[in-house]
Amino acid sequence: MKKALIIALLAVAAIPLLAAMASMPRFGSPEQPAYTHVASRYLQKGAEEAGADNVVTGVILNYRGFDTNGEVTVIFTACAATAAVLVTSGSRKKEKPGEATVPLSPVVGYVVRLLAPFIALFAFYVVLFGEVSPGGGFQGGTIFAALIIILSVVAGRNVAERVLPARVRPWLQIAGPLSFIAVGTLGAVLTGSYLGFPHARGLLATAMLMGIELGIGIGGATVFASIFWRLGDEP
Amino acid sequence: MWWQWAHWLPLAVLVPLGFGVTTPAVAGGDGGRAWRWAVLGSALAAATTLALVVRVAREGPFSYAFGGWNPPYGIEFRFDEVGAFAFVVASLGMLAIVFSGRYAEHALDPARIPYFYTLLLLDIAGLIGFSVTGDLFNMYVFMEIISLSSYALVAVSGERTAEMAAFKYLVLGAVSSLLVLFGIGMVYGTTGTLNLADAARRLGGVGSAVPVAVAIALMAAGFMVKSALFPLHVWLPDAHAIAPSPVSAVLSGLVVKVGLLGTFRLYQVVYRTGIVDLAALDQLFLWLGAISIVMGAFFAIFQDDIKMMLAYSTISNIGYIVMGFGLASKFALIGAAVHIFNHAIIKSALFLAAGAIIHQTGYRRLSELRGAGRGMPLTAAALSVGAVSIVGIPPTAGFLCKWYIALGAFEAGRAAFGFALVFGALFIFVYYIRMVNAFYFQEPVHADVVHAGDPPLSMLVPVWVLAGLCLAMGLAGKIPLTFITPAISRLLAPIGG
Amino acid sequence: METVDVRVLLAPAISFACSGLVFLMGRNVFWRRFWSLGAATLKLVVVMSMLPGALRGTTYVWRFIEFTPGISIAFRADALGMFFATVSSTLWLVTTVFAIGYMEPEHAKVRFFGFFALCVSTTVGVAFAENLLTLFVFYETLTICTYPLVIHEETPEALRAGRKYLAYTLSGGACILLGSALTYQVAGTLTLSKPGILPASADPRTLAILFTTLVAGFGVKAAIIPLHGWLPSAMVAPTPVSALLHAVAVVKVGAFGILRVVYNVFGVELLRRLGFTVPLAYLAAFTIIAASVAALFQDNLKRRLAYSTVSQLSYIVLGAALLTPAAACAAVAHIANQAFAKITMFFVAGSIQRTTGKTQIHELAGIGHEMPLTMAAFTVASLSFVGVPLFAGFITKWYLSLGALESGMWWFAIVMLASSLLNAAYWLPIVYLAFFKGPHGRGTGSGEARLLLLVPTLLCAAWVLVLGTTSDVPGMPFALARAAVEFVFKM
Amino acid sequence: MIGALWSNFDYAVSVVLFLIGLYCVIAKNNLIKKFMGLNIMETSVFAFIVAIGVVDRGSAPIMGPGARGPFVNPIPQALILTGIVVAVSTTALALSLIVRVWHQCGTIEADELRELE
Repeated sequence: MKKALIIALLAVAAIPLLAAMASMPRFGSPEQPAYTHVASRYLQKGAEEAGADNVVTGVILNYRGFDTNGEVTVIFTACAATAAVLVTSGSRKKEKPGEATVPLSPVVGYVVRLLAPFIALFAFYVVLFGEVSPGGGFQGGTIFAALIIILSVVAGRNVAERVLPARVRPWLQIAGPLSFIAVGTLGAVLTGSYLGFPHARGLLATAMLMGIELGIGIGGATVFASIFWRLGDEP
Repeated sequence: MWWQWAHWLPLAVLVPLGFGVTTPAVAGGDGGRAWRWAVLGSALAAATTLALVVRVAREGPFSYAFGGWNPPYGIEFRFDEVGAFAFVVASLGMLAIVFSGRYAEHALDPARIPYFYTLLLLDIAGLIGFSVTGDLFNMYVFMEIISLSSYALVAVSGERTAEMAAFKYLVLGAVSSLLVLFGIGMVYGTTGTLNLADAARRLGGVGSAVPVAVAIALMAAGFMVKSALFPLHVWLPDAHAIAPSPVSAVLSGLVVKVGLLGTFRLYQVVYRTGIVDLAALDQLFLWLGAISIVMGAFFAIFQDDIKMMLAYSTISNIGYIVMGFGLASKFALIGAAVHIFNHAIIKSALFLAAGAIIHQTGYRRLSELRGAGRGMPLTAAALSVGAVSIVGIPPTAGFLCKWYIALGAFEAGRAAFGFALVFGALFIFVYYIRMVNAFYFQEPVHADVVHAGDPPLSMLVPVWVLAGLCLAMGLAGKIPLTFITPAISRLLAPIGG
Repeated sequence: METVDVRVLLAPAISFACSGLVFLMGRNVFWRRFWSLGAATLKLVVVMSMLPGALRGTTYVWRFIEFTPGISIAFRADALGMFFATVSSTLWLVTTVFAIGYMEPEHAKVRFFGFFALCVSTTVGVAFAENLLTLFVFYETLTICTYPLVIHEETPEALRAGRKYLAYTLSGGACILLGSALTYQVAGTLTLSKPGILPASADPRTLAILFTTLVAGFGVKAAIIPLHGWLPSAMVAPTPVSALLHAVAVVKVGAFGILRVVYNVFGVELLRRLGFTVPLAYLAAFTIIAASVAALFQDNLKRRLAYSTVSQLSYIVLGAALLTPAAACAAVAHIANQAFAKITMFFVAGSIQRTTGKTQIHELAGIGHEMPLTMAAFTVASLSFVGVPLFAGFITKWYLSLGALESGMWWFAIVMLASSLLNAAYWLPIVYLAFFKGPHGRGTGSGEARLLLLVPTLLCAAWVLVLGTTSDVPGMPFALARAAVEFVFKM
Repeated sequence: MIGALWSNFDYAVSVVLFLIGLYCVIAKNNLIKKFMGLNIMETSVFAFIVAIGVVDRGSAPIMGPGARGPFVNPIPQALILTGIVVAVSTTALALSLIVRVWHQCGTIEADELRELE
């Protein structure tokens, strides 16, 4: 009864939404305003202006770099938020791996150890080549975080934590926002506005982009791994 | 002049953001060091935003283009008079953080304290960013920073009810954010731009008004969940009452205003384009605002928990502001905009004072707190000043809103809503008078309440600064009113004028 | 002639500062009394120092702070305001003396004297308010400041009375707020410095709403029936507070507000044309009679006083509503006439209660032998209420009757006559009871009230006689009332 | 109307998904299922915004030698990258809260929790 009522209400809500969808500019049309207004400039000049062949990366880091600055802050906020919710002074980590799960087959351990360097390498590739191909800091960072999570499941958390030592982890977690603030301030000094990049497509601009990408990657990886670990802590 | 330096605007966000993210790393587990770091950060943020306020008062609105990309190609910060909310945010945030010093030691797990300050600072950074940004999607990003940190701050005390309240808040908050994002997507799809000013220009030329109208409806609905307008308020009372008191002050004074500021920005985009008739929305705001005033007051009467009562009173006050929006006449809008500021001050004063009392006595129910006026005279006096102010007794800050919205109701020819507002305010007095009675005029139940004594200075000073502001902002009401008027005039100026 | 003079600000500010000092240093008996009395005296001096100027026709003004754009919190001592301020500051001094004597065995004296001073500060603020918003600001502040006084006893009954008081007066305040907003909308100004600000061209229906909200708002404190319910309940307060509420501050503020609405917001000419005051006059007449009848049946002395107040206040309202110069004179003068007589009676009631513990009228048999001076004062006040010539009340009745005839509504003169008879019917039996009944020569042995209570009582009673005999002496308060009326009627 | 809706079929699908997610949020009793509903809503909005960026026969907007247009609109992709990160963050926080609720109450069914209060 209750469910039927909810469905009926949602169906009523669907009508205006669908009507709005029907009168949106036609899907896929090259004439739609979303394509002709701001985007057209990005597509025409983006590669030179923003200093990255991948225009999406150019938009993320350069045109709308400040959004990304906010975004890395959001990731860190999630990290601090989970910490504020989960951490207690009495909390201890689960010492043994896979305590509550079935013991892992040795094959899994062997394969993971074999693949780990390649996964790490791939993660760095995705980070550094985000400029010219699909990818970027987040994507690479996530892959790296996945590696750490796999390691802590397979080899135990103590092994995995050695990759991101607890002493520097608070600084690694904020690598994203810090690299943004550093590069943004450098941009302000060089070009007169925060997150400005020198226009010429030179070494400096590329280094700045790389710096941000690396910061995002390291920060993202650390944050995701930390959240994973914290979720597993005993309260 | 010093206030003309262009970089104050990005700094206003980056200072609390930078201090916020570095807090856990700098503190290294030491709560006291985290507190000092956070106080420094918020004080610098307040100083930075002050520069912005000075500039906007002298020169009018100004903007900052990130990365040197002119709008609509890059992200723009635009600081107008309403954006001066950023200054209110920074200064009230600073007071809340100062207040937290002793409070957190007592109420929170030591391991969480650095994260607590981080989240407070990020909340402040998000709020400042939200009030100054000129870009729709950037607005969403800041909204999410605010939301995430607020959800966590509600749960930070680690009590069971707190976590459940936080989850409820999170689900509704996330749904509302998605409604707003959906709306932003539709605006982008129809106009091709995310810049607010550019969108306002281009909305006039869109092919069909239907997506725009639906986008406005979605965004307004999302914002109204964030602002807890009746009947979308269900998350608020628990979340605001259970959170630690400085957090309640920030949530109730500042964070609920996100929806109102968002609505105001929405108005700035669509008001003058004429593509959508906003009369229906105005009508809805009027009625929901009126119902909110009455229902908030009605529920508050039955609360014994002092913070629960304050939380319901927030719903009433949101009702005032939304009703001001709905009246849509010049006086009403000015009154509503000023009340966004004033309510922040008053409600922070109330929550901090209530927090100090709870901190000192350990009781939070009015029936247990009898005699608190004798035990902690200065704190109880501050709470009474706040109560008088929020009810709108002149010449305190809360009165300005009542006066201006009453003027606006007559101006708009809708006297009935003026009556609803003014008599609704009386209803609110019923429960504040219960509080005053309990504090001063009823026989104490617990002897320790009478001997509690006023809290340490780090708590008392913020409380009294805010209580003093409740009085000062009323007496010097001309200052905020004249300050905000240009923004409203621009909003209402005829097209092409 | 207007003069910028800081004294208009000082008058309310002194009591305000005094209340702050009482709160700060009041735990010490000496300092509490020192600041209370010192400020009362100082304020009286300040107000009196403006009196000669005011009698010469000077109006003192002072702009305190611009509250909202275009509307300031400003003070202006015109003749009407000066009259009210003189009355209230004189009475404050005597009431303070009386209160010091009366409150000795009570608790929470710091709070009491602190808020007491605040009340009078706000009353003078109302008197000197230059515009409707300033008036409203002080009107509402007064409501808040009286609350702790009303529930001073902290009994459940007192709390209930306090709630009732707040419910009535704050609703009234809400009405005034709306009325002021509408006034601003219609007239574009809120000043009270002109004889009427509303444009004659305004829509009569709007003006009717405006008149209703404003009069209903002030009518709550002026206790016009059916808005009087709070007043008898508020009798639980200590006697000096009742005296203050009934004679000086609260109710008079309501009556004063109605005078301001009639004379300075609408203006006599506009109201004559619109005819709104006719129903108000009937309501006032009804209140006069009905409240007197109700008073007849009260055995508690303070409750009888309360109903008498309800009745007497409507004299002022009626005087305002008749819209003739003579009636206006009566209305203004009655602010003082009623105040002194009524405060005498409250002092008597308080003295009896403190000295003998008696509160009911039937207990008063023979009290005149115990406390002859006190009861003599009571007799003077009674005769004034009855309207015997040479007593203050006669002046009011005389001019009010003149006004009724002037306006062609002679039946209101009959109301005056009936009211006199009723007053006689409920006051004189008490006098008779006190002096001619009861145990001769053998009472409770309480003797006369102590000097701190007796002296203020006698002073007030004496002043009732002075007011009643000197209405034509230049330089006396009545001259101010005349000046006020001349301004209002543009004579 | 129907014809227009058909040509904007992709948008319509995201509306339907959005409402399905909303249904889960409202009707489901288990906190995790509620949250999964929220994730469905998030995905639908992301799908909607990404769909705005689609251009007929467009390719990825990566310039460089040999790249040929038309390219799809890069802005929605950039926005949604941010959106996804926000969604992940919200999910992380929600899961932490659910974990805590589980530890403290021993259940994550909304009705049982309501009884506990």
